Amino acid sequence: MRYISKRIIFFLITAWTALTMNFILPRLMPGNPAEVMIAKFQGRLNPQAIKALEIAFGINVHQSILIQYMDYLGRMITGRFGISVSFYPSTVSKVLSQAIPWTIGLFGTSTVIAFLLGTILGIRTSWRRNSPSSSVIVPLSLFLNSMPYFWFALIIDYVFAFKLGWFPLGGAYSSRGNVTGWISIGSILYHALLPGATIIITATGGWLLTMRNNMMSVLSDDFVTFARAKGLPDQVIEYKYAARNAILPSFTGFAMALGFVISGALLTEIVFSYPGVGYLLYQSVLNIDYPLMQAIFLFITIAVLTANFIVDMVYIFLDPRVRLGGGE
Amino acid sequence: MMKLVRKMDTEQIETKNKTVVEIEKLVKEFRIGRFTHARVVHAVNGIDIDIGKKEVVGLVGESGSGKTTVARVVARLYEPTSGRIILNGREIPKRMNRKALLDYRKHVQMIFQDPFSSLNPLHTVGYTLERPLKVHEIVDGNGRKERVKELLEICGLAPAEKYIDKYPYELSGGERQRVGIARALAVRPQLILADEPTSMLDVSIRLDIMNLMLDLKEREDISYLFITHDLAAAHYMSDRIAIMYAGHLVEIGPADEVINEPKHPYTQLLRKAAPKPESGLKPEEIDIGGEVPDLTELPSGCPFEPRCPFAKPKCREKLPDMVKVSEGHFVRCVLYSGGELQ
Amino acid sequence: MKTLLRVEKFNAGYTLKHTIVHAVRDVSFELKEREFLGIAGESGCGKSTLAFGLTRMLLPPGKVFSGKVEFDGKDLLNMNDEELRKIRWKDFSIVFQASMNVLNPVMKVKDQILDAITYHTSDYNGRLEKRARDLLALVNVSEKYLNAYPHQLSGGMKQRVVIAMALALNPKMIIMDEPTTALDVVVQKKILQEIDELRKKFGFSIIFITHDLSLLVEISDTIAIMYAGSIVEKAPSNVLYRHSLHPYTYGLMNSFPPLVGKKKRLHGIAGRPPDLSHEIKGCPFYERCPKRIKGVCDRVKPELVEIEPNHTVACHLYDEAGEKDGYRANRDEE
Amino acid sequence: MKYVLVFLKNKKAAFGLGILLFFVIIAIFAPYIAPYSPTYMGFVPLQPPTKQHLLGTTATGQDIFSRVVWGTRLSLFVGITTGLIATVLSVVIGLTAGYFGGLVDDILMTIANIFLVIPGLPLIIILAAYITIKGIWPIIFVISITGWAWGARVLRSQMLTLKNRDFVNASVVVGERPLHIIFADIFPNMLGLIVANFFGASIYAVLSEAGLEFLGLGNSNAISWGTILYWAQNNQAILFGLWPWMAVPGLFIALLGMSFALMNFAVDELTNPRLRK
Repeated sequence: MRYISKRIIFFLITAWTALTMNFILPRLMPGNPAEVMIAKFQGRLNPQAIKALEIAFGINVHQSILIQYMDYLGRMITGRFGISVSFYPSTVSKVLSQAIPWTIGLFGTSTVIAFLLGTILGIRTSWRRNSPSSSVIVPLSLFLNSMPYFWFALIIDYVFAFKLGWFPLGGAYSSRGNVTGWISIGSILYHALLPGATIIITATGGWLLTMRNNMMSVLSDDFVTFARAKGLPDQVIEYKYAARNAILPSFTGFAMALGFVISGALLTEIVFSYPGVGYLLYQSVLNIDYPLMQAIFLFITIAVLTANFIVDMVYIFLDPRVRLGGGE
Repeated sequence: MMKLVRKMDTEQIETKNKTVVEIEKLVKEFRIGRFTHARVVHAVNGIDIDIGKKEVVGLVGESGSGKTTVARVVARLYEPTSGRIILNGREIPKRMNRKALLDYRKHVQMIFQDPFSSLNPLHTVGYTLERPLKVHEIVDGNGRKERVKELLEICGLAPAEKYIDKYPYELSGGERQRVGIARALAVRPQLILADEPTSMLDVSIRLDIMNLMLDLKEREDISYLFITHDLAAAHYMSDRIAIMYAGHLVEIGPADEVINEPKHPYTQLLRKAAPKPESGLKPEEIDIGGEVPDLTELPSGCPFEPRCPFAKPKCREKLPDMVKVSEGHFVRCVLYSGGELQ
Repeated sequence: MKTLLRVEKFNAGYTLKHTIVHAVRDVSFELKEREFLGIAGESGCGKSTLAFGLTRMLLPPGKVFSGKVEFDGKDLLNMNDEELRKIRWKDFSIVFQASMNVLNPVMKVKDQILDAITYHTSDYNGRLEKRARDLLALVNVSEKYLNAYPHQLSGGMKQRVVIAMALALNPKMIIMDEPTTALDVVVQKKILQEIDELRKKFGFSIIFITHDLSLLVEISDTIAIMYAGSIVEKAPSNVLYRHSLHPYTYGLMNSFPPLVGKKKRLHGIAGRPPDLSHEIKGCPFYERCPKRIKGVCDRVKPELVEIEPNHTVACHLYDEAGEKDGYRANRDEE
Repeated sequence: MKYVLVFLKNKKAAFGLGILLFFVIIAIFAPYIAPYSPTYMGFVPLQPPTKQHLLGTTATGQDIFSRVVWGTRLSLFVGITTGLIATVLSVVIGLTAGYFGGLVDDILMTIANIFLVIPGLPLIIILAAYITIKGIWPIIFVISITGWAWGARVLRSQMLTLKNRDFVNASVVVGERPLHIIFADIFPNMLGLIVANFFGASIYAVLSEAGLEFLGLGNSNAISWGTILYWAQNNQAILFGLWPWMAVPGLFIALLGMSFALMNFAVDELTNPRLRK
């Protein structure tokens, strides 16, 4: 089908672009920044590791750029990202794979909650657009949406963890004693609560505003007026007619919004020292660990692309015009 | 100075009935989609129309018949896929440099359907009307202002001072369309392509716009290609009427004849479908199914065959030729090609 | 015939920030059972506001200011929302102007027909599918389109589906707001024929709103002409066509070039209608009227008076203020 | 002029503009508002707010209030400059793609879509980490090239709509040159959207800059709200209970972001009649 093939091609082009950027950027910069990094770690890394880094970043390598590139693509596709300098002698893949579950668990869950919450609130506030609660919610979400996530994280960390002491200041689980089973799950949830709340509270505003705008547009569409003329109950009009159509643009803009939220989530992890990908990125930046940085960037990009692809596929089920072709 | 220009223009075409423009085998195709989904829309499929001096030819058809595309190709908003456009006996090349194109535009102008979108909302009436004078370097400085006033007044927007600094949103639909007409008139063209100029206007002012166009024809020696879906309006305006269906010309002839004795089954259908309270209050019934054919997959025979009550097997074989049924009256239908007609 | 709808002194419009647009002004009329009433008027004359207002479909900033609407013995304007919802579509339905966009793009045609039924009655339970098929058959749409989505239908088919939906619960009245304006002449004609047949078959009343007077003359029983928010003349179609009294109606009738017959020069009506956000003193047509009486028409608003049975007109030429013989006024022209 | 008045009548716009003006005034009069030099390090370090130091002092004994006041200059500058650059990129790319169509359009829009899908901050972080020159311009550059894509897409579709309007066709028939058509006929009709787009890009810029500085990827010796937060975080201001050190610069970022968001929202409301109440 045309739509699916288009999405697949786009997925591949974008993934390839991200890979290629990763390859070109260090080579493009004046005095290949990787050189600085390698010089800095000279003596702390064994010569083999240095050699591997040199190959990865094209320093002192007498291969043509094309061969370097093919070699690089091969390594990336098979997941051989090289050795992490800051976590030497661990491989990048190993370091990364330890961080991924934390991020996906925390971030995935809170994003889904924020999306659902924002969408539902968006529907409700636009349907009752003149009620007092809507007139509070809109400026509030504008504020939340234009606030730096990390700052909000800092504030609630200060208030709820430091001042009130209700929650841990950071980390993902309790390190005291050997907790197992349910207790450890409880501890994980306990630690996840503040960072999760940060993401939910700040991200919800964005989804809410998007959904509200879409709803306002759809509510003035003729088919909604017609549904009223048909004497359908308000709830049916609100959901089956208005919201059902208003949600479609939310899906098409999903990738961008997701990118925005993920950026916020990375910073949130840093504030809470949450051992996920964002915190890892921070550490790799501090330690100028380029191989790790590259791998993280690739991982995030591919993750967003995949999420986006899934959303595109869901969209097929939601919009018959895409599913069946024809129309505009 | 202005009078001189004017005189030279009229000298080029002296005799009445001289042909101003001939459109020959005009074809326009649009390519849509890309790669595996590329398709060709056959919007105009080889039509021939000539328009004489001070003549109004009505081009009638339903949506998708290609009538607007004809106007836009002749107006050089689109390049023709093939076919010839001959202006004052000279063929217009497919590609023109700016000078040639400007020269062409000086002779051929256009009035658009929607007076609400055909005027730039951010430009005043005066600016809109000054532009053609400036672009074509017709008059300079003060003369331009005078000419703009003259144009407004010719088009029934008097006193001109009241209108010259207004923005489109301050004008009614009829007033806007008058500005549109004045803009087309500015360069003193020979031919004006009028693309449904009254269909978006209120009924009570349609006639005045049509009357204005007819008056201007006499006053400024203009020919019109008057495009419409309304048979009655075409009848009111035109000397000759051409009927289009699915990108083909199916009938052309003197207006009274085409209306009162339509030959092509499609023209007959259009006539029946048009409201005409004057002919008694009992409406005529029509009985026809089907829809206008898909322009990306046109039938090879007569395009009207699938819906035609008189369809014969041979209609499907090839596109019928244009046959002469009386002086200046031609029909593209097999009913008239085989001696069935006297 | 029994009166089905009675509208009295109906006023509606739009309250904007700085102005109030008084779009419908003191409109009164009656619709009988089985009657086909055409309401004709030009853009901005308030005809759509009237249709939306009297069915309480106007949304803010639109508002009904005052008046009375009695439909089938029920007071439409003072019903609560739930009561109103229940009779909508069941007792009267509306076919909209922009039928291209009135269908929900993500729902199948069938489901959109059925939800109108199921939220109003359980009469068809068990044979809903059949009901939907029958309805499409009434308007000559193949039943294979039941499972289609709106974007798969042509403009004419969409309009037919909407008409089928309007018939779903056998309403007593259908309001049609420019139902065929966006369609091609041939399709328009065909659909009008179908509407007429259906009306004869089921006996509902129609209020048909359009700017195209020439259409109405052929199809409706009665025609009301609206100008600047008011009804200026109302009469049976043939009477209105042959003996229109109001100078506006007369001008409008002569604004359509006849299709057949000899060509002759006709004239439209110069000028434009008054701004409805201002108060109008006297006759709203005064500025454009060729027969205006200075000192009378610009001072006193003419009331609708019945000149002969079923023929009413609001013009000083025909009432005491004008002191003129109405029928002579037109014959002079002819 | 008339449009400015209409804009100001909108409550959201007026409020947004008010906040922006507030910061502009602080930025301009920073030397008069700030009681001390922002770089002077002689005060007692890590003080909580006092009369002398409204927001307390840093770990190196600097007056936080003075730093926040002076920081306004840089934060505002980066936000507006980046917003402008990104908008210019959006306009050029969006209009080119929309006006020429065809292959040019396909290529430019694929690039825009790629930039939209690749998450912005990680890309900015990578870019900033590779750029070894520290300063304000690399940051402006990096945020600009990641922030143009959305605007380009919106402006392109507006261009497509306007290009097919009959007033453009009328200009063609009159004989206007393409440049005149683009700049005198089409462009003025897009101004509302371009302004909205500028506000949108500025929010993105303000937030991204703060994020980058907070991570220490900018020039941490420069004085901006982001770097103040960076030092606050680095010196564990929270653990010392020095909350104003964090709260105030963050609040300022949020307020500046919100002022752009409000104006963006307002222009949206004014240009899109469907959003009007």
